Amino acid sequence: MADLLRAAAAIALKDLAVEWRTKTALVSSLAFAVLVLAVLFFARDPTAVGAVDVAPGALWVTFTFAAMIGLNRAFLMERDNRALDGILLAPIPRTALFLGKVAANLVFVAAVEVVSVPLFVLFYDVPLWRRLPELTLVIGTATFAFVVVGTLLSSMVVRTRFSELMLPLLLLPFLVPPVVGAVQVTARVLAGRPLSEALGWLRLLLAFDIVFFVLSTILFTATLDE
Amino acid sequence: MADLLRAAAAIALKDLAVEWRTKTALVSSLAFAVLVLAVLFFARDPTAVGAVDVAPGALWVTFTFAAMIGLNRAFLMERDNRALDGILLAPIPRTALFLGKVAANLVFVAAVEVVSVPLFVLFYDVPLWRRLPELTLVIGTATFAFVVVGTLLSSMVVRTRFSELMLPLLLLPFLVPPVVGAVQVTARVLAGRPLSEALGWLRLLLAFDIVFFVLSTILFTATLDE
Amino acid sequence: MPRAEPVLVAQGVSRRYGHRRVLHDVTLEIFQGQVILLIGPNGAGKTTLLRVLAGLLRPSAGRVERRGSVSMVAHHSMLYDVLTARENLRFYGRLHRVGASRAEELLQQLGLAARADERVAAYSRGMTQRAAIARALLPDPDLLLLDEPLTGLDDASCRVVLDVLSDLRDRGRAMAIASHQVAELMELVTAVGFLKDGRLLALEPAAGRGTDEVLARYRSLLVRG
Amino acid sequence: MPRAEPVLVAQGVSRRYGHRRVLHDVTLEIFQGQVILLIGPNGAGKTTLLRVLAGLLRPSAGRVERRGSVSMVAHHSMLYDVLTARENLRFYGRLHRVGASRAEELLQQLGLAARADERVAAYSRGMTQRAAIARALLPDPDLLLLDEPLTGLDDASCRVVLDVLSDLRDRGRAMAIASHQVAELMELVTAVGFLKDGRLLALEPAAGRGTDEVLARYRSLLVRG
Amino acid sequence: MTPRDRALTFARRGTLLTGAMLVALAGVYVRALMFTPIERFQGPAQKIFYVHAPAAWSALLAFAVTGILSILYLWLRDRRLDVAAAASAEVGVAFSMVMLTTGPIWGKPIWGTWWTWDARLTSTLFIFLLFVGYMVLRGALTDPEVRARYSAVIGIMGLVLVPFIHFTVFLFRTLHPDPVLMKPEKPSLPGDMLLTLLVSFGVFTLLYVGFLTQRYALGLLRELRDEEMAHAVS
Ligand code: HEM
Ligand SMILES: Nc1ncnc2c1ncn2[C@@H]1O[C@H](COP(=O)(O)OP(=O)(O)OP(=O)(O)O)[C@@H](O)[C@H]1O
Ligand SMILES: Nc1ncnc2c1ncn2[C@@H]1O[C@H](COP(=O)(O)OP(=O)(O)OP(=O)(O)O)[C@@H](O)[C@H]1O
Ligand SMILES: [Mg+2]
Ligand SMILES: [Mg+2]
Repeated sequence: MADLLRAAAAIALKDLAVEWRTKTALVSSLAFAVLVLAVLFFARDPTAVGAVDVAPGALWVTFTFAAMIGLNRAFLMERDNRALDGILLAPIPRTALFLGKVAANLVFVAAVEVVSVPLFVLFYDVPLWRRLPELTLVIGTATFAFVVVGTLLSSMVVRTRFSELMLPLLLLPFLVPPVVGAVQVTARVLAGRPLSEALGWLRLLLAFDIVFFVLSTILFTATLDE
Repeated sequence: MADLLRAAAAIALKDLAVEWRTKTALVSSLAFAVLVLAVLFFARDPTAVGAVDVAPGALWVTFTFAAMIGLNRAFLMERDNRALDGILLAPIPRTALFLGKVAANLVFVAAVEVVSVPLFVLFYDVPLWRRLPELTLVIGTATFAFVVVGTLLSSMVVRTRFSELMLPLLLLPFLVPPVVGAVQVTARVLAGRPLSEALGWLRLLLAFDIVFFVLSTILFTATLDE
Repeated sequence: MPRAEPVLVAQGVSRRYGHRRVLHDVTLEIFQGQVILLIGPNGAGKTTLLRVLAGLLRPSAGRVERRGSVSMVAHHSMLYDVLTARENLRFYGRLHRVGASRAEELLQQLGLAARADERVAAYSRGMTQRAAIARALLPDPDLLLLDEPLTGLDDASCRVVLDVLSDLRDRGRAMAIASHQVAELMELVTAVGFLKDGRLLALEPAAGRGTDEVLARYRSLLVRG
Repeated sequence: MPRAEPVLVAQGVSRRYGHRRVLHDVTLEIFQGQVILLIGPNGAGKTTLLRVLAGLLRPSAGRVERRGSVSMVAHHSMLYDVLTARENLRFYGRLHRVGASRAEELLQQLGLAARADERVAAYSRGMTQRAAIARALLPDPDLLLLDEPLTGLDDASCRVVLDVLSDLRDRGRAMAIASHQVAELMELVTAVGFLKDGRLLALEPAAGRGTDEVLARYRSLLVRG
Repeated sequence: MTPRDRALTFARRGTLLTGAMLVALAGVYVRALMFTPIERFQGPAQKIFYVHAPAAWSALLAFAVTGILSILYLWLRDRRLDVAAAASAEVGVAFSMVMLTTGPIWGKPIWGTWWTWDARLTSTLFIFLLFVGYMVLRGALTDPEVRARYSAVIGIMGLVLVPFIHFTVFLFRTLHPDPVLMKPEKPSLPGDMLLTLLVSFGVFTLLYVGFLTQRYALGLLRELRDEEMAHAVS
């Protein structure tokens, strides 16, 4: 167990090191968030739609985009010089690789989310602060959901010849439920309605998290050899 | 001139052949398009806003982000085995490379758009068909605008880590005029108003197309040799 | 040389890519202190065989049994371009549970110490190859698989690598090397395997045979087999 | 050999990467029918020099003048993995305005005809290298730059490539070859350039010198220079 | 006089000018707070105006300069032009930050909101982000020669983009005050407010020059250090 976690940590840290090498990840994801928020704001007919109405959509498009990028990155990095072979040859449980990747991806997506939420408040001035706990809950669960699934799938296909072809295809059916759920909840929360209204969606999200985390962790080991 | 076009055509065809083999970018762009459409659709609070009002925005956000996922493809494929060197060594004007890439990207983005428009109708059931010619005009001009700029920027960005994150960062500011313009026109068109109402916006789009096509073509040669 | 234990046993290994059969019922054992040189024309299946032996590729038929730690130098460096050589070795060191001192030692041995803090992307081909070899040596494996290990190395580095490897051999480690540079490697090897069209035509002791002899044998097998 | 015209003239070429100076005031001319072998330790600057001569890398100082068509075989294949060898050659053929027959001819010569309709990604290393060489030969260039051209080639292919190249030479084409495999190439070369730390220590005719002689000279230069 | 000395004198002058201007700025504020009447409708909040507008102006000026230097670089391929362009961009980003913070601080009491998507605000925001991208790209490229060319391209593209963005968002409704200075008729500000503003504009412009020179000198010194190391290495 300790070994497992140690190896996972090593991999996660390496991933983050690779990202930070350019020391630009955060800046760009920050600016990126602003831009998405702004573009979405203008991509609306002002006479018809108020800013607050597009807010949840803007938030989640940003997050999904960031996540997509993060996921591609995570395993492409391993493919460059077939570094993945090096990891597979190492005497570590393959679960460690999975956990490491999930951790790194979570950090990556979280970074984007953390920077974009305040901007979001600034630009749309929606009453976020009062509902912050609820929002954190939603964002957390949803993000976890698609990072876990995404990591599994991207690892599953990274070795096969059609990897890039399959990844998004597979990703799609798994991503839509959590994202849609999250969007629904966010919309309700921002509309100032009680969380209880969105309880159904929340349950879905949580169930999704648990089921797929367990499932992925088990399935992962089966995915890697060609 | 004939040589220029012949070379450009050769490059464009090669690009499309490569893309057709893997369908990588195409599929991921489409997947993302579906995702964004879904997010934006469920994001809106149905009691507050009608589907038709958010439709134009949704359409264009979908187009731009889906396209962005794919635009890096054009030069990533040249980077893989440094195929770009092979092209640079060939006795062809360097502009041919740019034109070829632009052409291929246009086809690519067009494909994404052609597929996502029906999806879009499906989600938002807006009366697209009746105004199809006008819409094609708008979509065409706006698409051209961001494909041209996107091609230029991606040729530089592929040199960096994080090209997937860097491209949107640099490209989005350039998307504002075409996208905002396109949304405005689309909104009017969908609202069944005459195109003449949006003449100002159309002019903006055309001006943008011309100016940035010329500028990008000139600047591109400066991005090539190491 | 102590012929004690086989570190690896491969039984009737075959591998297909689509409809092309790349490996054809290959059976071999590798013993401690043994160094097998695999030679064969391009496309014979050397790389594929090594990857199967390493466990990176699943055989379509047959079984491979590894009794001990395995490490590999492949066509690809398995390094992260944007990280420095030192960072790369530290990382793999952590995975293999060896101390940082081991990494330093190898950087020294392979003459990378001076440049160890540069991104691998900035390395020349030969330097990258040396870094890749250092990576593979980290865990001091029982079985070391090398795919054209001398690629891009200058004479000096060749010498260094050969010395390191023969030292490994004398310490009872086993090796399988795929290469076209027979002459350079003869001093090292204890057996030669002749591969063609995915078949292991012969696996013979190299004891006292010279390069020319081996190559002659190789040619005769090619025309016959 | 007609020493008529220089195909390439390089004057005081230097190249820096960040604060590392990789090429140091290199001056050389390459004449028709001349084959220069560039040897030097890893990191000496051979690859960089070739890329500068090809015009793929802009020198930080000095100038390079090319008088004729230039083609190159580099560390990277310059091929599209997902396209077949034939498709790759056809594509480059179009860029160089040579007919499809030329591509077929080269596929034949380099023994790829049988596999020409497979994706390059499915090729073995040696096959890829051959495909890369075929690509470079397409335009029948006045100057051909080769960076470790024999990498991964089996004996037979080596032979083929050497024959093709010496034929080029005899047809008055010029070449510059960077390689560590001096012995194999001596039959081909007309001059040897010794490179160290980015400096061209010497550029001497190979006329009638044997490999050992050249290597001896090389070592002496290394210790001195 | 070696290039190094020249760079050092640059640095010295830059520091002097900057120092002087910071003092002057303090002066401006004393004047703004003590000797300039409180604006009738906006009250004391309006005082921030004397930083905000000039800061915004300097920012836009800085970006314009970057664009022009970029053109010159691609034309003359002189390294120093790249260094200067980068310097100007960084200073511009700094000023933009001042503008983008003072603006909202001002906006909250006046408009009752931190931010509004009006023409001027949005266009400046996007230009600001474009130059953030400019700097990110520079950070991501290792080869100085490539870095120079690429950022020059972005600089020029940015220069051309500005009018487009501005015109675009201009077609949206506007909250932001129209120019009080840059307009045909005579300035619409009471005399001493105008004077304070004018002085402030001058101070900020010189402040920009000061920063620019310093940053430029710094860049030159970096280049020189690389040169020296290059000799040391080989
Ligand atoms: C919220 C962010 C804000 C931004 C990004 C912003 C941006 C700008 C810019 C770009 C200028 C142009 C400077 C020039 O052209 O010389 C400017 C000037 C000015 N701003 Fe703002 N502004 C903001 C908020 C405000 C607010 C809240 C007010 C007051 C209600 C305000 C009042 C002015 C005035 C009076 C000028 C001078 C106009 C001129 O002389 O051209 N700004 N600001
Ligand atoms: N991913 C793949 N898909 C399909 N065929 C493959 C793949 N990899 C290798 N092959 C085929 O398998 C055969 C053996 O390849 P392998 O790389 O093992 O040869 P090799 O002996 O290493 O040759 P070389 O000396 O050139 O390295 C070749 O015909 C090659 O085309
Ligand atoms: N992109 C780069 N960035 C920084 N340094 C580089 C880069 N490319 C090469 N170098 C450095 O330039 C020097 C020469 O590299 P080059 O590849 O030309 O050597 P080489 O003679 O080809 O070596 P080898 O025999 O190993 O191929 C090396 O020290 C290398 O580290
Ligand atoms: Mg091989
Ligand atoms: Mg080299």
